[in-house]
Amino acid sequence: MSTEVPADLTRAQLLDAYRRMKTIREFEERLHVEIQSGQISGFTHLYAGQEAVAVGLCMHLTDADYIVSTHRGHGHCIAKGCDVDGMMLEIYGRAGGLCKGKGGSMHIADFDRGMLGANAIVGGGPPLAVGAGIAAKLARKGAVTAAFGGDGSSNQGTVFEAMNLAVVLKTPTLFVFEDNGYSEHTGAKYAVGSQDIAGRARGFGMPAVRVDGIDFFAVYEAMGEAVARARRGEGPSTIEATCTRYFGHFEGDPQLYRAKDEVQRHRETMDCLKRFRERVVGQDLLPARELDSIDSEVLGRIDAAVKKAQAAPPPAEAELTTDVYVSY
Amino acid sequence: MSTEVPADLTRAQLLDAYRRMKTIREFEERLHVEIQSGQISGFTHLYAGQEAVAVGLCMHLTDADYIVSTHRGHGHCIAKGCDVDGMMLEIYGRAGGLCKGKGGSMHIADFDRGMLGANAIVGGGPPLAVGAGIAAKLARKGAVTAAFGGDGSSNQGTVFEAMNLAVVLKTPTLFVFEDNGYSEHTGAKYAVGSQDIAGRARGFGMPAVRVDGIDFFAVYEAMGEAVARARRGEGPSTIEATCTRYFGHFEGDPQLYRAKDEVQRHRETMDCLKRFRERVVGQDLLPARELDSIDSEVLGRIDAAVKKAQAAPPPAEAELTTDVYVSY
Amino acid sequence: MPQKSFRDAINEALFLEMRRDPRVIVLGEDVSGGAGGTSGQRDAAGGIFGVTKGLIHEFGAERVIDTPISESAIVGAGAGAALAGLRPVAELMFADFVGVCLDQIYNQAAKFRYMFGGKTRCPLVIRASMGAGMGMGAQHSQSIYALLTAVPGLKIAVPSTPYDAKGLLLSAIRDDDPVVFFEHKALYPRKGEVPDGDYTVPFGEAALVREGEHVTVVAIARMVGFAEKALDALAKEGITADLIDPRTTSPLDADTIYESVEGTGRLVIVDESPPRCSIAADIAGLVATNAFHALKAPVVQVTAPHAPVPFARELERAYVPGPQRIEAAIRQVLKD
Amino acid sequence: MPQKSFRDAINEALFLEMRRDPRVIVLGEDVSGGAGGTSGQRDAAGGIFGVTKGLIHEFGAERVIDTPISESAIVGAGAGAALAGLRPVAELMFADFVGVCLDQIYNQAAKFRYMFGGKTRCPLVIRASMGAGMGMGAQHSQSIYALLTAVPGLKIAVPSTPYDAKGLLLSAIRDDDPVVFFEHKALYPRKGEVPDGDYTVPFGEAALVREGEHVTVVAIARMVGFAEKALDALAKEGITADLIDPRTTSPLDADTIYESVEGTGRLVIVDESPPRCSIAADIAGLVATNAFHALKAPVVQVTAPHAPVPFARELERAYVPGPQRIEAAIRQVLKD
Ligand SMILES: Cc1ncc(C[n+]2csc(CCOP(=O)(O)OP(=O)(O)O)c2C)c(N)n1
Ligand SMILES: Cc1ncc(C[n+]2csc(CCOP(=O)(O)OP(=O)(O)O)c2C)c(N)n1
Ligand SMILES: [Mg+2]
Ligand SMILES: [Mg+2]
Repeated sequence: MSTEVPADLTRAQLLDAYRRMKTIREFEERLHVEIQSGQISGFTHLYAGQEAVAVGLCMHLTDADYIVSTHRGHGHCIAKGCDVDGMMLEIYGRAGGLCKGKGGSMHIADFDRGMLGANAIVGGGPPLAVGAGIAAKLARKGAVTAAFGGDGSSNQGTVFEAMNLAVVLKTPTLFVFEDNGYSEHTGAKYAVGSQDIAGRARGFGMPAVRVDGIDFFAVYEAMGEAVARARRGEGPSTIEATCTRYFGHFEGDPQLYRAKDEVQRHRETMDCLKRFRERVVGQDLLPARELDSIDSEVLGRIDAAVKKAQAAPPPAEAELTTDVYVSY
Repeated sequence: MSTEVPADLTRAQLLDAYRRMKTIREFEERLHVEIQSGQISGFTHLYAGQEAVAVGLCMHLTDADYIVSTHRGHGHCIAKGCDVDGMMLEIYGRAGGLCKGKGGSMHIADFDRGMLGANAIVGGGPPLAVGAGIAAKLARKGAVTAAFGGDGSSNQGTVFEAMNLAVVLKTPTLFVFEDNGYSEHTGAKYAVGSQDIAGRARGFGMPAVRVDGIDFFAVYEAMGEAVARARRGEGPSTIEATCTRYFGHFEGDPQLYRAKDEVQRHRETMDCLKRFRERVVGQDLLPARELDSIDSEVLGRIDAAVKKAQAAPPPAEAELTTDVYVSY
Repeated sequence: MPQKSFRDAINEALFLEMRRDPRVIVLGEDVSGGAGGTSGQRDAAGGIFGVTKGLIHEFGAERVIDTPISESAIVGAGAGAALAGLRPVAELMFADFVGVCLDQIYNQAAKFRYMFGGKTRCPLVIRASMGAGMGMGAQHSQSIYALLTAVPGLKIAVPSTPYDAKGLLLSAIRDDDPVVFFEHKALYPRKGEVPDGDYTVPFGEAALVREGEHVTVVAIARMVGFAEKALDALAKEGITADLIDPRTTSPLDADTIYESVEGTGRLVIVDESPPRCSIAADIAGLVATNAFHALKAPVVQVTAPHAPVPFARELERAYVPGPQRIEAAIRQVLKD
Repeated sequence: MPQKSFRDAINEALFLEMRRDPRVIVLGEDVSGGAGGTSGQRDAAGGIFGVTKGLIHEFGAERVIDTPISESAIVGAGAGAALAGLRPVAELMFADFVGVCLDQIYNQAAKFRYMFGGKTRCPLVIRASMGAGMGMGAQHSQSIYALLTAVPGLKIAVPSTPYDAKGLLLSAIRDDDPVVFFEHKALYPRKGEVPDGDYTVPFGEAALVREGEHVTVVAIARMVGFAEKALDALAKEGITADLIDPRTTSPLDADTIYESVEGTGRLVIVDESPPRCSIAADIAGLVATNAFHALKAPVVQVTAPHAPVPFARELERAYVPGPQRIEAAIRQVLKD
């Protein structure tokens, strides 16, 4: 995959990409700490380590494009432009959350941003993305839709049905598989028959590539081709991006299935943010201090979001029975 | 594919194979006529035209091996050795049917023959075949299991889940896809994304071949390899067999989706029974009159089965609420 | 008023609404048929029961979408398209197939609005044929509306007449919430008066099919006609009943049932599905909770047995609650 | 008698039966865990709630089978293995996931024996965690036992104590019919007396948890403990009740409920699921039909609202029927 920085990326875009990735990282690192407080209930699946995948795609998208996400959705939300305060409030289950505190970490959505929702059912999202693709096709405005999923989701039948339907209907849909090597406590080496998710996609008749998910620029290029293809009306594509999750499957996971040093090694030698920084600074595209100032800006933004969430009131009890239906 | 007759087929086996194929053909041709009488209710999906696939597999199997079938199951049943009288009684919904008349054409099963049941849910069978494969593996007697399905079933998510699980667990399972070009009124050219079902199977990490399903000997060889592989404990395989169904999707289907002469052309030039006959007579393996006498023997057998079914009483009304549970 | 079949009434509703609203699409297996076939003829099926016949000729393959055999993708795509601004009508060839797509119905479409804090709507209609009586066996004959009535976020229609079928489907497509619309196979050929133009039948309003004194009979879908037969027989003896067709089980117009029971004091519920956790049980429970003091006798539930649907004609006939069983139930409740 | 947690009681039942019967296998996602991992350690999970912990060390990977995320294949493989002579225990990590595998449960396993004319048996057990209270949100917190209780051919267990959990699971695995065994997540840590050895609790026999005079309270799973709390509070005022835990909803021991209502004349049903077509409705309907004359007051159903399970702690607490609501319901039914 390319070690060159794609020429079409402007300075502003590079800063934007870094800011999004850094925001995701800081958001998750901070949640990992805050969760100890016991104020956040339920399952929280952190995205740290996989930032380049979400941002590498979403840099090509606008609010008119749709994504559907997974149980590990914080990164997808931030990459697609969801409000960080609203997300934090939602994860804390507070009034003012993006979903009024009724959804939680696994059900964050923001329809103004074309974020059609995180999904706590593995394989739940891809069929929805094909449907949004049908709508996009009819609207003829060149919008595209993308479904995120993990290596484990590539074993869920609904995902294959969605891939085949997208091919049959030629919907402008991207199937993005983030292969972080594990589904919960089980390795992809065991659970993914062929260990070749892109190959599965080709079996349904769509182009599919495998990219190094920690290389933002490689991801950006692969996504760019697939998005362009979809916008041209040439149908769906699959991108399999290999990456690593830095934390447990969910917070509290002792990770007995992992070699002790696995994550540490990745953090040191294969971190997508470090790589990005080395590349852009090394190639004199951005001065380090600009990235540093983004770092501190982001730190402040996340800190403010946490404080705001912790101070916020719970939803009003009346909310228990609202929003079940539109009409009553 | 081979035009040679596999050497390992004895004279007796050739006669047996022909008898099974002819029995299926006659069974279905006769049902096609009898159905006009209105005595048979519900959906009847006839297997005529695809005989070489079921028999090409089942010639390798014993009662200790398992198959799961589909809505188009009569041929699979006969090939696996189910009693023709019992089948006919079941299709007529009469007492004494293989399932007491409670199942019908789409739910024929015969556990003494290792026939685990026809299935009216497309994609319902393959997961069951993997499970039977788990049992066969634990029993260590070298039994194998096979799941039949059509081209249309290759779009149902449950089928892919089963294929992947079979690979992961290395179960002795065959996935047999009978590609007759249609799922109900829709062509495989439209509905099967890649138009390469074997390719899909490879995407899950198992060997897969495509064979000419009207050539009994080609099917027999391909199935033989897959069965041997499974018996050796080397895991699942997929066989995609192209073929043609001679009647509508179900009886009563006007077949508006088909070119007028499509079936007639196949019957004349690509009939699996004719091919078989030409081959074995042409190569002096069997004299034509032996096949002729099988023809008339089969004719009598089916005629007797129909008469028996028509004369049989319905199930006793008490059967309505029996067999819901084993224990009460 | 023109006489039309249940099938044609539904077909007409689809034509009218697809003309009126370009956001309406239809998708499912063989909803047109013939795609990828050798005759080149589209609309080769028009749905295997002919309900979507002709749509593709007027609205084209972009709005009348034939799909592979992939119910999870069909319903999920419908739900996703609804989130993205369309008003899809997805077809499940047989309601029994919810088994392979329930998640997209009950965890996805039904819950979006609530999970997402009221920030979206999912105007999806799922049409599904249901019911026994055609010898289609255990996996193609079920009446599973109770299973989905139980799901918060879904609305459920179970029409019994061509008039209601058309009016309820038009309401369903215009409704901003997900609706599952059940069509009893045995009713497709049934004819009734159906106006040509646009009209709607509201959800949550039961039809008082007949008014009477001695007993309240609640019947669903095909059972409404059977209940009428039973009441015709009893009329000769001067026995009359309020016959209530809820038309939608969610929302359920319980008030109309309560009011009737206040008057009659006796209740018979006729439901084609097996008894456990059924609509019959649901209504009996609601009345025992909310109209108890009006009851003069035990509620009688007339349902299928706790068994799958058998294939043999004679057994299937015994399985489905018929006029005789309904008549006997009414006589019994009057004795108590 | 030794005190054990609900979780350990189930784990013990699995150990005992796998030792006793070589045909018993366990399959599901992460039932062992660690397969394909970089630490090389198996049993890394033992089920995400730790219920299958340790099994793989004694019984090996051939009988303790980790699977991909493929619920239809998990349940279907379990059903197929059962047809082929094994007695599989398949795990659904969360009961909510029936959405992606219902067909294999309700059209396949449940119907085999009937469709095939009694020629086979399908001794499959499906274990599934259920229930709200952990902030797991709308798709991981449902109590859907009613949905499966409705299905002829299935048996349904909903244990409320460690003792019953062990005894019912041993019965379930030895049962020749398919069983869905629900485990309320909130009960896993709950401790109670559990004998070490082999014993069974029969299906279709309710537990009379408490005996009293004034009212009959029927509660399911976690609700049993909440009902006890409510009754403790009322006891101070001399209000006593029969507290009935059905333990299995299919078969349901309705007779024990009828007999109790004959004595008390008043019935309160406590069910964690939403009200429509629920077990609460089912039991209320059965009593209104079969024990009507014993009732002195309207049946009271205490259930969750007709809404998905909300995430926020405060909302979820309000969603689940608690001791206070149960107490209020009992006071109400005594007033009527
Ligand atoms: C249908 C379904 N089955 C199982 C689960 C439980 N579950 C939640 S996340 C997960 C693992 C998903 O693995 P993968 O797709 O690789 O995503 P990752 O967690 O690695 O991001 C599982 C099994 C679920 N939520 N939905
Ligand atoms: C889950 C499910 N969806 C749809 C159907 C309705 N149906 C029955 S057979 C059939 C076509 C199957 O096509 P194929 O798999 O090619 O088998 P063939 O009929 O050609 O033998 C369909 C759509 C069904 N029975 N089950
Ligand atoms: Mg993963
Ligand atoms: Mg076919």
